Amino acid sequence: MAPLLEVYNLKKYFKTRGGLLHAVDDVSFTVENGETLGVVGESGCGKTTLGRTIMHLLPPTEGRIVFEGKDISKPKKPELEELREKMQIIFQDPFSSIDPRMTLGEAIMEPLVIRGGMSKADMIAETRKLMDTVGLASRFENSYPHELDGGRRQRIGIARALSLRPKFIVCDEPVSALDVSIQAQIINLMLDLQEEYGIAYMFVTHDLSVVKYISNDIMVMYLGQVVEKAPADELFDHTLHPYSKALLSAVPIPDIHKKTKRISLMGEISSPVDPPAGCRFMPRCLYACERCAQPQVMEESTPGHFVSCCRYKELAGKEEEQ
Amino acid sequence: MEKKRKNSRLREIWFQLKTNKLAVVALIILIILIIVAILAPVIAPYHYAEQHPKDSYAPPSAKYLLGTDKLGRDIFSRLIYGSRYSLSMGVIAVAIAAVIGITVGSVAGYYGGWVDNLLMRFLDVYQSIPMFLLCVTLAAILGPSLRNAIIALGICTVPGYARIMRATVLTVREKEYIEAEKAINAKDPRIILKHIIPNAMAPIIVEITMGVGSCILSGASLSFIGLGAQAPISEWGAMISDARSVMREAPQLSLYPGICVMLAVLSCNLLGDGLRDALDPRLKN
Amino acid sequence: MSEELLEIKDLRIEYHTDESVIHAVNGIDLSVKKGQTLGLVGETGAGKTTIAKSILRILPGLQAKILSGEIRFEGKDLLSVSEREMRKIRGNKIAMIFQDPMTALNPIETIGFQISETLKIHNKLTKKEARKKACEMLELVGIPSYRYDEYPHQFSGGMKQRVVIAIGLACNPELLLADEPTTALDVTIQAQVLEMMAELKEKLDTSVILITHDLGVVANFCDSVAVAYAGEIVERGTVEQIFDHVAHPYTEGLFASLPRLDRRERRLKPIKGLMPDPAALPEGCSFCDRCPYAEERCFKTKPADVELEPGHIVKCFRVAGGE
Amino acid sequence: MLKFIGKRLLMLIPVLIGITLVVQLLLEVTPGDPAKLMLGMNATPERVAALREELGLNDPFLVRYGRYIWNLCHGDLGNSFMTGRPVFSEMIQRFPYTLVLVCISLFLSVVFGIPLGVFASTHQHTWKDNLAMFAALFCVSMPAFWFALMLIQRFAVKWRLLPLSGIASWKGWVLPCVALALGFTATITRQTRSNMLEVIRQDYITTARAKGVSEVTIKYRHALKNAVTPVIMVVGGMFGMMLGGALISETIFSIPGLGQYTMQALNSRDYPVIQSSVLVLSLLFAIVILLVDIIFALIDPRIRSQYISKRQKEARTDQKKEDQEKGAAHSEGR
Repeated sequence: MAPLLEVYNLKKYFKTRGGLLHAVDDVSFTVENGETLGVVGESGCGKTTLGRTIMHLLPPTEGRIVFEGKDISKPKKPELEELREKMQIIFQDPFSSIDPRMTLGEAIMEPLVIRGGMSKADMIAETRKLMDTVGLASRFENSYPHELDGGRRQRIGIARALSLRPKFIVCDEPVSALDVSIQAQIINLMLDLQEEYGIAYMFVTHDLSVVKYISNDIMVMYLGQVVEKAPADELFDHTLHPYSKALLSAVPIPDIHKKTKRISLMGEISSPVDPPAGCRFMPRCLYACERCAQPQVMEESTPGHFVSCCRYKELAGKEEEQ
Repeated sequence: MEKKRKNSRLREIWFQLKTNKLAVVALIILIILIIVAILAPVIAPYHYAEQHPKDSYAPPSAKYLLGTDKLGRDIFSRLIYGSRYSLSMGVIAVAIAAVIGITVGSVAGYYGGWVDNLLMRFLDVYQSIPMFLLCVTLAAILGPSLRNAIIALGICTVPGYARIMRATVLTVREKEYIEAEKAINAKDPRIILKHIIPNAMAPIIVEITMGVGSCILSGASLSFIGLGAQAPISEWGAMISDARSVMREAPQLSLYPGICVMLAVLSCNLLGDGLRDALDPRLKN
Repeated sequence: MSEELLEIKDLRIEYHTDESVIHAVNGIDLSVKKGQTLGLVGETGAGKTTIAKSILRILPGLQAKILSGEIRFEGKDLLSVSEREMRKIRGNKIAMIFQDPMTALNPIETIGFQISETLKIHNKLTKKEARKKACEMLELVGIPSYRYDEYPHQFSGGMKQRVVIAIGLACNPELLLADEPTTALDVTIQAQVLEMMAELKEKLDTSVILITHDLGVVANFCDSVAVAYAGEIVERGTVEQIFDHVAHPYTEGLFASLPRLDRRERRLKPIKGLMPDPAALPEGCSFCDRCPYAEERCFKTKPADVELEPGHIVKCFRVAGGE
Repeated sequence: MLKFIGKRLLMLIPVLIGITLVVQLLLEVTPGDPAKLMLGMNATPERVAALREELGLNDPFLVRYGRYIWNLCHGDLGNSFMTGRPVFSEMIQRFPYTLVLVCISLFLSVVFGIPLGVFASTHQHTWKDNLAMFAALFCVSMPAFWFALMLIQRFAVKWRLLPLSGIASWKGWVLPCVALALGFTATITRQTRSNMLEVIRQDYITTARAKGVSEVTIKYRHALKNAVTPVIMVVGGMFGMMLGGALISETIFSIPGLGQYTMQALNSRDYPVIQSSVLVLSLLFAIVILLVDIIFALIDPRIRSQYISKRQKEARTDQKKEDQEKGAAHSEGR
C-alpha cells in the first residue's frame, strides 16, 4: 500500500531584510498509515514550520506533498477544505491555541459547525462523545479555557483535532508545556487514540525521550535540513550523525548509575538566513573536515536508515576502534 | 448556549468593574448626564435661550437656581441644555472617528502588505499635523457651527482608533488560535467576525470611552474660540466663552460650565480606566 | 550537624489575593550541606520558587505572608535579620539565578555593568577593579571579556544565562539558588550550561540548591534531593536513597510517568488526576486523591515525617506502617 | 548614529510634501472666494475677477500647488491677504514667543510629572498614591482654557499678583505656562506611574534585588531608566498637542506668537497665513519627533546598536517598530 503522506524536497523560505531565511530546506519523508513519525530538533531547526507547511497553513516555497496518492502541493480551495478534514493539527501551547472567548463545548463543536451537514442535536451529542473520548468530564462543557489547567486544555485541542475524524495529525510539541505527570497522561491518550482510530501522527518535539516513546520513525532536523532519519530503535541504537549523537548524549538520564558520556558541542546554532551550501552543522561539528563544506547527500546506511553526513562511515569505524 | 455565554461575559466585566468604586461612580454620573441630556426640556425650568432682561445677573434663588447671565438667561437651564450639546459633541464625533478608524485599522491590520503600508503612511502625514491645529483649521474652513465642529473633531481623531485597531488586530491575527481556526476550515469572514474582532475589541472600547471625554474637551475648546456651537446655543464651552467678557463682574458664570465639562470628562476617564482593568485583568496593579 | 550551611524549619508561606488565600508552602524542612548540591524537584505550583525567594526574602511583599518558620544560614535566622543585613547577604553570600534569561537581565544596561554592580556593592571595589573582576567572571563562564560593554539583546539565550550565572557567582557566594536555570534553553545548550555550572561550583566551592522539574538533571548534578508537592517536601534524601529506594508514592509516580531514553517500554504509567488547588488543600495527605495506595487515614490526617534511614525522610503513612 | 539621523531627516521630506498637499487640498474644498474676502463685501465683480487673475487663483490645482512649492523653496510663504505683509518675516518675528511658551510648559510638565509619577508608584496602595492619581485624572479632565480663565480670575483679577495678559515682564509668562502645562503634567504623571509599576514587576528587577541592590537604587536607577523611555515618546507627541494648546493660550493671554497669529488668520480666512502656520507648526512638530527619536535611540541600546552593527538588524527593527507603535498608542491615549 502507498504511504499516507509523501513529501519530496519540500522547501519553505521566508523573505527577511537580511536575506532568505531557509526555515525548511529540501526535506523529504513519508508517513505510513496509522504510524508515527517523530520530528526532533532544537529551536530554530524548522520543525514547526515543516508541520505548518504540510498543513498548508503556510504555502510551501517548493517541493511536492502527496497525500493518499494525490498531489496536494498547490491545492485549490475545495481540495484544501476536503484535505483539512483529513489532516489536523494540535498546537503546542494549549493556552493560546483556543479562542479565550469560547467555552470548551463550543470550541470542540466548532469544526463540526463549520463542516456543516449535521443537526444541532447530533453535533451536541458528538461533542459530548468527543469529550468523553479525550477524558473531559461533561461538567466542563460550559467552562472557559482559562478556567482549566494545561492538561485539560490540551485535551480540548486533541478533541478539536479529532472531531473531523482525520487520518493524519500534525502534533506540534503537544506536551512540551505540560508537567511530567500530566505529560504522561496526554501521551498515553494519544497512543490510545492512534490505536483506536488508526491515525497517523507527525510528532514534532524537542524532547527525545518523548519522541522515542511514541514514534515508529524518527527524523532529526538541524537548521532546516534532515540530518538523520531512521526507525526509532535503529536511530537510538546506531546513531550515525554527529549532531544526533550530541543531541542524544545531551539528554540527562534520570538514573544515577548510568552516567552518560556527554559530547559537548561548541557554540550555538548559526543563522538560517542565506546559509552556506555545505553541511549546516559544520561550524559546531567535532569532526568537520574540508569535504563538509560541500553540499551533503542523504545516504542509506542500512535499509531505512538515512544519514546526511559525508564522514559517517569513517566515524562509525573510529568508534568501534575505540 | 449562545445567549448565556454573552451574558456571562458581560457579567464578568461588570463583576470586575464593580470592584472599582470610582468607575462605578463615574458610570452613574454618566448615566445621569445622559438622562439629563435626553430629558432636558422636561427638567429645565426655562428654555436655554429664554431671556429675562429684568433679571440680568440675578443671584442664585429659588427662581433661578444658579442665577442668570447678562441677558437674564437662567444658568441652570442653560447648563442642562448644554449637556445635550456637549455630550452629543463627544459621542457623535467619537462615533464618526471610531467607525472610520476601526474600519481602516482592521483592513490595514488584517490584510497587511501594501494596503497597510499605504494607509499607515497616510496616517503618518495626517498625524504630523498637530491634532488640535488641524481640527481648528478644519472647523474654521468648514465654517463655524456645532455640526461642523463635530465633523472636524471626528475627522481629526480617526488616526488614534485606526492605529490602535491595527495594532490589536495585528497581535490577535498572530495568535495561535487564529491558525487553529484556519486548520479547521474556518473561512475569512468567520475568523474576522467571530474571532478577531471580538478579541480585539477591548482596547478599542477603552479608547472610545476615553475618546468621548477628550472630544467633549476639544469640543468645548472649539466652542470657546468661537468655532463650535454658536450663540445662543448653550454648549458648555460656548457658555464659558460668553462668560469670559464679564469675568470681573460675574466670575461664577464661567465656573459652572467648566465644572460640568470637567465632571463629564472625568467620568469618562474614570470609566475608561476602570474598563481597562476590567477587560484586561492582567494590567491591574 | 555542624556542616549544614542552610537549614529551613517548618516554613509556611501564604499568598493573599483578592479572592482567596493560596497555601504555597506548608511547613517544609530542608537542609543543605556545605559544598553540596541539593536538587529541589517538583511540578509547576509545588512551591519551589517560593521557597527559593523566601530564602533571599524577595517575595512580593504585599501578597506573600511568611506565617512561621526559620531559615538558618551560618547560624543566623534569615527571617529575623534586618533588611540592611539581608542586603549584605543577597548577592554576596547567597545568590540566585532565575529561570528565564530573556527577562532576567536589564535590557538597557550593559552586561558588564550588571555583573560589576554586585561587586561594587558587596566587595567595595572601585570601578576599575570591578571591571577587571567582572571581565574575569565573563571569561570564567565562557564569554570573551571584550563583550563587557554589550547589551543583553546582543546575546543568545544560552549566552544570557551564562551572564546571569556570572552575576550570581561574582561575589563568590556560599550558596547559589538556581531556579530552573536551563529550562528555557535547548538540550545541547542546557548541557553546556549545566556542565559549566558544575565545574564552577567545584572551583568556587559553592553550595547549590538546584530547582528543577527534570529528574535527569538531578541524577547528573545533585548530591541530595528534595521532592516538593503542593507546598510540602514529601521525600528527601541523598540521590542514591531517592533514585534507588523510592519511598513516597508521588516520587514513584513521577519516575513512572517519565519517558526514558534508556529503557524500552511502550506505555507510560502516569499519575492520575491533578495537583490539588493550593487554595483548597485536602485535609489529609496532599497526595491522597492521586495516590494508588491511599487508605482511609490518608484522607483524614496529615502524615508526619518518617526517617527511613539516616537522611532519608518521607511523609507517608505507608512507609511508617512498620513493615 | 549620523546615518540614523540622516535617514530620519530624509523621511521628513515625504511627510512635508504630504502636509503641503493636505493643506492645499483643504483650502481647495473650502467654500468662499478669497478674492472676495480680501476686497470686502461691496467689491465689484470686475475687481474680484481682476484680483483672482492677479493672485493666480484661476490656474488649475497642480499649477498652483507647484507654484506654492516653488515659492516655498525660496523661502517665500506669500503675503498676508489682510495686511499685505510677507508671511515669512511675520512668522519669524512671532516664532520665539510660541517656542518659549511651549518649551517652558513642556519643561514644567516633565520636571513635575516624572517625579510625581515615581512618587505615586513608590507609594502604591497608599492614600498618597490614590490622591496623586485622582488629582492627576482631575487635571487631565480639566479644560485648559477654563483653567486659564480661573487662574486669571484668581491671580490677576482678585489678587492682582500677576498681569492679566501680555508678556511685558517675566510675570506675564507665569500664568500661560502654568495653564498650558497642567494637563500635560498630569498625563506624564499617569504615564510614568503605570510604566514604573510595569517595570517593577519585571524579572530583571527581581534579579537586581537578589544581587543585594538597595531599594532606592532599584527604583531610581534600574526601574526609572526603563520606565522613562516610553515617557519620552509621549513627550514628543505632547509637543504637538501643546502647539495646538498654544492657539488658545496665546489668544487668552494675548501673547503675540504663532498661535495668536494663526487664530487671527483663521477668523479672517487669511489663506497664505493659515497655510504657512500649519506648515511651520507641523514642521516644528516633526523636528521635535525627530529629536525624540534620537534621544530614544541614545537611551535604548536596542535601537542604537541597530545602526552600529548590521547583525540581527531585522529583529531590532521590528522591536523598534513595536515600541514606536506603543509610543504612538500611548500618546493617542491621552
